[in-house]
Amino acid sequence: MNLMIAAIAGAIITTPALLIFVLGGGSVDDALFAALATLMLTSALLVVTMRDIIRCGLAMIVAFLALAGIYVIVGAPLVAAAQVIVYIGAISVLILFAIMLTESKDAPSILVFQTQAVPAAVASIILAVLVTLGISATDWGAAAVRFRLGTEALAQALFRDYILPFEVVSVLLLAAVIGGVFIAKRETGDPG
Amino acid sequence: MGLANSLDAYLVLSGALFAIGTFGFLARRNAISMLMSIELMLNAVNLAIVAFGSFIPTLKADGSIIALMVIAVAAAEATVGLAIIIAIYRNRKTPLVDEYDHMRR
Amino acid sequence: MDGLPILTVITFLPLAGALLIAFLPSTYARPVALGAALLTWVVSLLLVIGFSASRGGLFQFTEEVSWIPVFGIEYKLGVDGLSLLLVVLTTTLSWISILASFKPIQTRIKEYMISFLILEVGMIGVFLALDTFLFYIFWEIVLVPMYLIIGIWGGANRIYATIKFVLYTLVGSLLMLVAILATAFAFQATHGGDWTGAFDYEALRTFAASGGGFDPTLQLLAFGAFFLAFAIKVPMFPFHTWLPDAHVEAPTAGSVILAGVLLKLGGYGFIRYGLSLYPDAAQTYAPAIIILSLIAIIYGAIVALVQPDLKKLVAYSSVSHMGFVTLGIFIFQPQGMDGAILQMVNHGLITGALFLLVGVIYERTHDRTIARMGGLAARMPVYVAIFGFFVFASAGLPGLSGFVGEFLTLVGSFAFNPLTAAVASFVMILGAAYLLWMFQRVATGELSSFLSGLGSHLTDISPTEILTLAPLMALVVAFGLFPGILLDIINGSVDRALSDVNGGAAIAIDPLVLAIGLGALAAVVVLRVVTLPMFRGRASAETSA
Amino acid sequence: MTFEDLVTIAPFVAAILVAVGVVVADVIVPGRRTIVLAVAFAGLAIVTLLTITTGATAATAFGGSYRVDDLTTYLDLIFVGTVALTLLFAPDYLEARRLPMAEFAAVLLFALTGAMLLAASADLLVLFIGLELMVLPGYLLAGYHKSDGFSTEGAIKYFLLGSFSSAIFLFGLAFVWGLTGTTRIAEVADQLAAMTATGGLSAGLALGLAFMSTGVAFKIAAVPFHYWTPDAYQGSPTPVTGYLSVGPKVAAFALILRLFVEALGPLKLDWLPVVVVLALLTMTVGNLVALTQTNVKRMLGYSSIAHTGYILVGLAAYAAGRIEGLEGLLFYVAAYSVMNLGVFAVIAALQRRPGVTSNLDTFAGIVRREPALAILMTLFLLSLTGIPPTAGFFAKAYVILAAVQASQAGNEVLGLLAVITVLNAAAAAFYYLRIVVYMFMRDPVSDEPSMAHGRLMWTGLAITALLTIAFGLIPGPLLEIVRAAARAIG
Amino acid sequence: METLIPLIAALPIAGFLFTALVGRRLGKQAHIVPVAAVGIAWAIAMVVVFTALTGGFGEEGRSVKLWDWIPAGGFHIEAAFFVDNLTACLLIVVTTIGLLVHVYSIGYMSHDPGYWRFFAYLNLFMFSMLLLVLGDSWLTVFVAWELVGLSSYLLIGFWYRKNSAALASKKAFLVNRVGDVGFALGIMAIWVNTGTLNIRESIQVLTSQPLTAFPIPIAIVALLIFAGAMGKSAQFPLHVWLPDAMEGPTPVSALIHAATMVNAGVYLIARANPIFASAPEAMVVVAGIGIFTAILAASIAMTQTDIKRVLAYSTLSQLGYMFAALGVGAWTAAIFHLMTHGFFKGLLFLGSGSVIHAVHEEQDMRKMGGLAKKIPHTYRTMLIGSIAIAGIPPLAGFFSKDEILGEAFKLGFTWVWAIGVLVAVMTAFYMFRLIGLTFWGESRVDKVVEPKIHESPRVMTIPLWLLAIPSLFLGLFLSWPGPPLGPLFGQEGPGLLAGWLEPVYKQGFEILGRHEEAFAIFGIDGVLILISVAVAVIGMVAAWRLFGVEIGRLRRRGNPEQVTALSARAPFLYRASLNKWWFDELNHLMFMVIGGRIAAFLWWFDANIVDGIVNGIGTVTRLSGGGLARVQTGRVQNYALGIAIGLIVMVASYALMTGGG
Repeated sequence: MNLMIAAIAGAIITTPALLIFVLGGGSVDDALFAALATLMLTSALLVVTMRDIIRCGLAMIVAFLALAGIYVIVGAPLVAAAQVIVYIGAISVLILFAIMLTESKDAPSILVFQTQAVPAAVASIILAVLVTLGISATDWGAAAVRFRLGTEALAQALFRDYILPFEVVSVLLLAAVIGGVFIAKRETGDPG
Repeated sequence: MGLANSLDAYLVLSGALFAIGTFGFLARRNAISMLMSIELMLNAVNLAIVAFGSFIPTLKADGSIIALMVIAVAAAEATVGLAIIIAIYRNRKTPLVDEYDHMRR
Repeated sequence: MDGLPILTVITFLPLAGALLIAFLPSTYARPVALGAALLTWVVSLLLVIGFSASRGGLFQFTEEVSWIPVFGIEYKLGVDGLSLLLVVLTTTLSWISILASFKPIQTRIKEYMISFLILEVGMIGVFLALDTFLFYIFWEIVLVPMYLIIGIWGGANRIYATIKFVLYTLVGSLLMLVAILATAFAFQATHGGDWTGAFDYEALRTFAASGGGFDPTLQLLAFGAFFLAFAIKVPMFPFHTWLPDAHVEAPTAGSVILAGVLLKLGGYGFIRYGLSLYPDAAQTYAPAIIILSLIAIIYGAIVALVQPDLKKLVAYSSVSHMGFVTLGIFIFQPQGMDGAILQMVNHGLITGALFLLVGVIYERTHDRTIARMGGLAARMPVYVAIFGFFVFASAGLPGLSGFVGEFLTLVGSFAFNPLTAAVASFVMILGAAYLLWMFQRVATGELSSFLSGLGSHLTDISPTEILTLAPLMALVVAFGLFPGILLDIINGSVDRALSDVNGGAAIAIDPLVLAIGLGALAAVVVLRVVTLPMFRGRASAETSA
Repeated sequence: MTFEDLVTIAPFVAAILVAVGVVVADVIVPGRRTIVLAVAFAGLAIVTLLTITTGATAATAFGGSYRVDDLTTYLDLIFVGTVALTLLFAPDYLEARRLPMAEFAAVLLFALTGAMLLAASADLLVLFIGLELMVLPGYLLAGYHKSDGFSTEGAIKYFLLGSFSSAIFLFGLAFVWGLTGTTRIAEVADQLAAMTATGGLSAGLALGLAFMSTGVAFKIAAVPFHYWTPDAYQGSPTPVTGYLSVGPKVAAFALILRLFVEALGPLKLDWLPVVVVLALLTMTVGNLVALTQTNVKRMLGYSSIAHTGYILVGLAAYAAGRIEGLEGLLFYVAAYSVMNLGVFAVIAALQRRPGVTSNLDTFAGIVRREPALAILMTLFLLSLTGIPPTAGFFAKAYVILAAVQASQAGNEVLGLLAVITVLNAAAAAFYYLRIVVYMFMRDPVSDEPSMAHGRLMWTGLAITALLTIAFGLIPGPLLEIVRAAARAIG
Repeated sequence: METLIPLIAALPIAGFLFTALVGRRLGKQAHIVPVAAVGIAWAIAMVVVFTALTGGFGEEGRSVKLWDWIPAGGFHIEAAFFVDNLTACLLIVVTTIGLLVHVYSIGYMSHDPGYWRFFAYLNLFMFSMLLLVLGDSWLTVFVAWELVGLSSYLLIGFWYRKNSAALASKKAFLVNRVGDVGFALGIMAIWVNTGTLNIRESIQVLTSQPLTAFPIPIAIVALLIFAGAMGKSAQFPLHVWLPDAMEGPTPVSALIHAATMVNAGVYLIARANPIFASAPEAMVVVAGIGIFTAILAASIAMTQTDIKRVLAYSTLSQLGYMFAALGVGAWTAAIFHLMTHGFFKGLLFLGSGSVIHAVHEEQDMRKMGGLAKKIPHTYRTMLIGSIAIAGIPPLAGFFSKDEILGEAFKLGFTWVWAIGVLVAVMTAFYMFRLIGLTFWGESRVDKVVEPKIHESPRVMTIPLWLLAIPSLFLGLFLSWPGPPLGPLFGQEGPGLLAGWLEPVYKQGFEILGRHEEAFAIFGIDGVLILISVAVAVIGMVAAWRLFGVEIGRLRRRGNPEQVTALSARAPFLYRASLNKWWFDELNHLMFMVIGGRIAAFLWWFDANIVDGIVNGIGTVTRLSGGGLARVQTGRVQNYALGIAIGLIVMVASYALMTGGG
């Protein structure tokens, strides 16, 4: 059953890519990009629309994977790696865990969506349009082609220019953990 | 026709993802879904950043590094968020955020 | 006397007293407070002795300490004839009202005395400050204790009254702050970005006097702001409605200070700042202000006629009397200005006394409704005698101080424009009317059933109460027979203020304008009088005395 | 990373070490709040010392991503003070509710590090991370009373909206990076100057500005991005509310100074109108809504919104070309910090006994029970109203002065803003004085015995009260510092 | 003199202060100090008067400066006294009658609990009145003007428990205030015109310069001063207070409301004669109002039944005469009548007091009658007074009244003369009506009181006789050796009084261009004299016919039926007279009803409009706050949507700034 759905989904997702590749005469990258982009957007939409929150979680993982793929295409393999490790490895698991904890199950849409869902949709579409317009109206002084980045260059930059933020992020995580643990841990005598 | 080579494509994509995230945040009732929507938005931003990194000459490596940092930050945020969600779930026995309206006006 | 900074001493002696009270058990509150006030009073009298009237127009005993150098803001005090009078008035009324609150105030006596002394600090400071910023600070300091005095020790509806009082005053004063800052900056901008003197009253004044002065639009706006602040304090029609509420709710001593000093802050501000800093604007505004004053004079008196509550009646009479002050100031005639200042002092003494007297009745009857009084003369002859004295003083009986100020103002306004004098002098009739009617309903006739019901509680005025009133009586007589004492002191200030507004040479009020102003009021009245239904009930109720 | 770098960031590092130290101390001897506090205060003392010593000389570190100047020092001192005072006020309250001190102190100190980083950042990425490091602990503190529904409710609202706005802010930041191709604030400024010199504001930049303005407006709780404030303030444990109303807000203004004033300085005239409108909305709405509140904490939440509006007036005046505006802003934040901390401290003291609400009638007649607290409360409220001679008055006067100057320099709308400001101040007097009315002029609803308050609490109150008066009475010294700080970036 | 003149005023005020402070404890001895004070004052006054009238002060009089009262820059007022012949004449009246009334009161008030208070007030009044006549500057006069108002207020309301008394005193003060406003404005006008308020200096300036030189037209000045005079001297339409003033004790009526205070107006205008002389139109007004008041009051006096009210209206009418005289320019005659009237009207009032005393505080003449035998002293003195006022020669009234009428006629004011003659008839009539109803016929006194009727003690009757003497001879004395009798006996030159006042009026006469023409006793003047005597007799006889007479052999019973018949024949006139031409009703309508409604409306306006706006602002603010608070739903998503919308707006606005992006 799920396989069926997955297959159908796959078909839907790959079609635009194939179209571009065959008819548009674009490169393989283009096709891949198209495919991954479509996949990402679809699964993202699923994340925000599906009723069963667990499925939402899974869909989110898919979206992140697709995003990781895009990172590879755009030429930031390290980011892609981090994406896979941190998001899929850590965050998503955390979230799924939380879902279990809070017993949020499949629910009727009344429990899923706000009464203001429609205005919300309108607002987000307007936002998207505005952003798109803005982007297309701007000359970013971008290079014609993307350039790949060597790991050592990256390390260079990281430890020369960005050592401070790098260190601070660890502090940030430390703080988050200490506080998070305190808030989340059940005290004796607490309700629940 | 070089989608993969046009910065705008990536940016528009990220914009779209951002919008979807926003919608999720505005429309969903469950705290965790809202958290997920935020994650989507952050990823959208990340995509934009990485894209800039690999198209804007002067940025070079910076893009990726910023992206990494953002991922880390997002992780921290998620930790805190989930902790709080669990805490309030203990008090209110529901994950539906819009029922947390004891304070108003 | 050059050695010690006498002005600072006068200003902060009460504060010292307040601190002392704060640290002593509450049994000491009364004596300490009275002591501090009396001491301040004595020192202020020393000031009078040391003051040289011949240089009354100049500031004397000036003290100057740099305070916020960045903006050239200084702690600068000085006294000229005008402020001298008002300071002494303040110190006098202060100890009198403190003495007067010994018996009435029984709860939280400590807090009461402290706020009263701080109030005195603020009031004296306002009169002595020679730095606009410092002036503003004292101006606001006055607000808080009065707010507490009305709000804590006041009558039933005190909270409404006190909030109204504070908010109303605050609106005005905050705009005044903007004006002060704007003026200072305009000064600084014209002095090559140098802040020194930007808040110094004398520097600003000399600049305003020197060719052109401040930019016209700035003058109009700034004076407007000042006008609002002062007009509310005075209070001028139509900004007066906070006054009756405040008076009715305030404790006796509060009313005394409110009427005696707080209202004078407005008049003082007009003379000291309004005219001197923004002469051209003052000229422009004068006609409007004159018309408002005339309206206030007549209007206040008429409304006072029908007040059922003693305090409200006196409050509205204040509106009428203070109308003379603003009128006298803005006709820019020496006699008018003299009259206005005298009127300020006399109103302080007389109305203060009247409130004390109302307080005396209230102490015994816990009621102020005129309708329930009557025939007091039979039971409280001495009280009625004193009451009558001040009633006539307030009605402007010659030989008592009230007359001189009123008459000088009228003379000035007659010289300025007979029509204004004609209108204003109507108050001689109206004033006598509401005061005598009140007196008749309270003092004469057979003892009212309500009063006779009180039996032995209705004792005649007590020695302490007489002690609070005697000095006022003495001053009222003295200033009535020898107003020269005051006039010699203020002449200098008056001349200077007038020379600042270039003697009112330019100003001339178009009788037409005046007619329109009054006509408007009259029109409204007539309009309603011909169609009476909605208040016929009250009308008959009030007129059947 | 050189030794000089270490010297430059010494205060920051010290702060981190203090935070960690507190945790360690608690691990070694659990549950001993005295030790925790000792460590914390000792550490803060050191931090202060370092700040003053190193702050004397301007310097940059880590390839110009970290910068120390008079502004940094000034803000750091405010942050340290805020945290120290919060630590003074918290113990009574937490102890009464059996909440541990250590985690509280640690989280608070981490927030401090974030704020300090914000103030010192010369790089937009550092700025962002500093921001996060500053706000994340905030969410945790808001929910610190985790067994209390209101606390956690406030926390989650704060958190969700906060991270939402962070995302928005970051998106805007990304655009700026994309356009300028750099993260260093100085370079960004140069780039933008060059760009705007040729053909004004580009669409992308507009997007970026919009997103960043929204994000920042949220952090300073400017209308219409303020919704979280009342709920978060009302829900949080009162000492935390005090901190939240000051720390994050001031830090957010530090962010504004570094980002808008420095990095986006060249676009001043483009964001000026937005600031004016925001200021107008913020103060007016804040005050109007506060008028109707019956819960004091919530009321003061709205009042803090209103104060944001007043501070923005200063910013607007600066954007309109008057450095005094910046000075006014800086003076205001200092004044605002002391008086707001003080006012919430008093409430915290009154709520020492658990279950005491912050409703208005709780305050009825407390002058009988707690005269000292009542008088202190009055002082702080007067300062918030802007009655001289208090810090609040001089601060207000300062921003108004700046606005007036700007208007006389040709930007009339600022003059209008000044007038509206004072009218707002007058309206605000109503609800501040309302509390005084309850404290002094109403009879108490319940006759509880007065409560004992810890020495720390009294110390803190004394300090805040003294500063409140001092800043108003002798603002001279502070003025000098403020001007120096303003000159550092203006 | 520098000390004597101030002493005249100082003694009474000293007496007042003393009595006011300690009188309460003195009980029945309270009168000693006040009476002594006035007595000494009288003596001194006589010295001063003698010196003055014998030219001791020269023509322009003597002024004594005490201190600078109001040194307000250009507005400089001295507290100073001034005595010239006019003042001297007034001093005679005031001090003499004042002293007698004081003495009389010792008896009259002896049973009153407020004994000491009464004498204190009397002294205060004496001081005020003396200050009024002695004042050297317009403002001093004005001060006294108000002070007499005050003391009259206190004395009218002396029996404060009587509501009618309290109301009457208030009415008197307020009506006076109306006039005072005019006077005050007049003073201001004088100052604006001349820059000084010293009476003589200001008049000097006013007369020395062309009328066009003054900003305020001189006629306005004159009329304003006249307004003041109208108030004090109760001229129409400000006459309403005087009858009510009878609520006060009778000695007060005699002193204040007959002999002294009410004459203040006459004195004022005589004092200001050059000003009026320069404003003929104003003088016509004075004459008109004066003579109108005369006939109006006389018409009312004819029907009143309260003995004191009859006298009060008669006073009004006589004052009307004086003003008529002032109006036509017969200033000497005015002062002449002032003096004679002062004495005989004082006498009549004190007499009526004695009567009232006798019949136990009964004032209604219908409850009297036939008292002649029971209280002979009172009867005789009052009869003298009546004949005097009726204008029967050779008593005082005849001379002064005749001079007024004669002058009026000769100066071309025929209409004044005509009305004056008519009034003379009425005067004689109502006076003998009074005598008839009170003393003649059979007694209508309450049977309970009847047996207790007794003559008043000496302390009261002696003053009566002392007043009767001048009522008899003063006229002859003052007019001798001038007209009308002088010429008969071949005497030359002006009468005594005329001689005294000549310097005072010199300027005035010059301006009017008057010259003394010979007195034609066997010409026009004789005719006029005959006429006025005739009309007096007519009135007297008419009264006898209606109300009877019992003088020596002349005996006739009253005829009430005829009275009612007459009143029925002219019902309107009768009712009008009876109801005092409804002036009190008119005033009540104007001031109590309409005025009250205006005031009530303004109060409503104040509470609901002026204050309503203020409170309205507050309410609106509060409500708007409540409305805005609605946004705070407590739902995160709503907040978020708000933020999102804000973001969109933000983007849009920035986009606009880019110029379309």
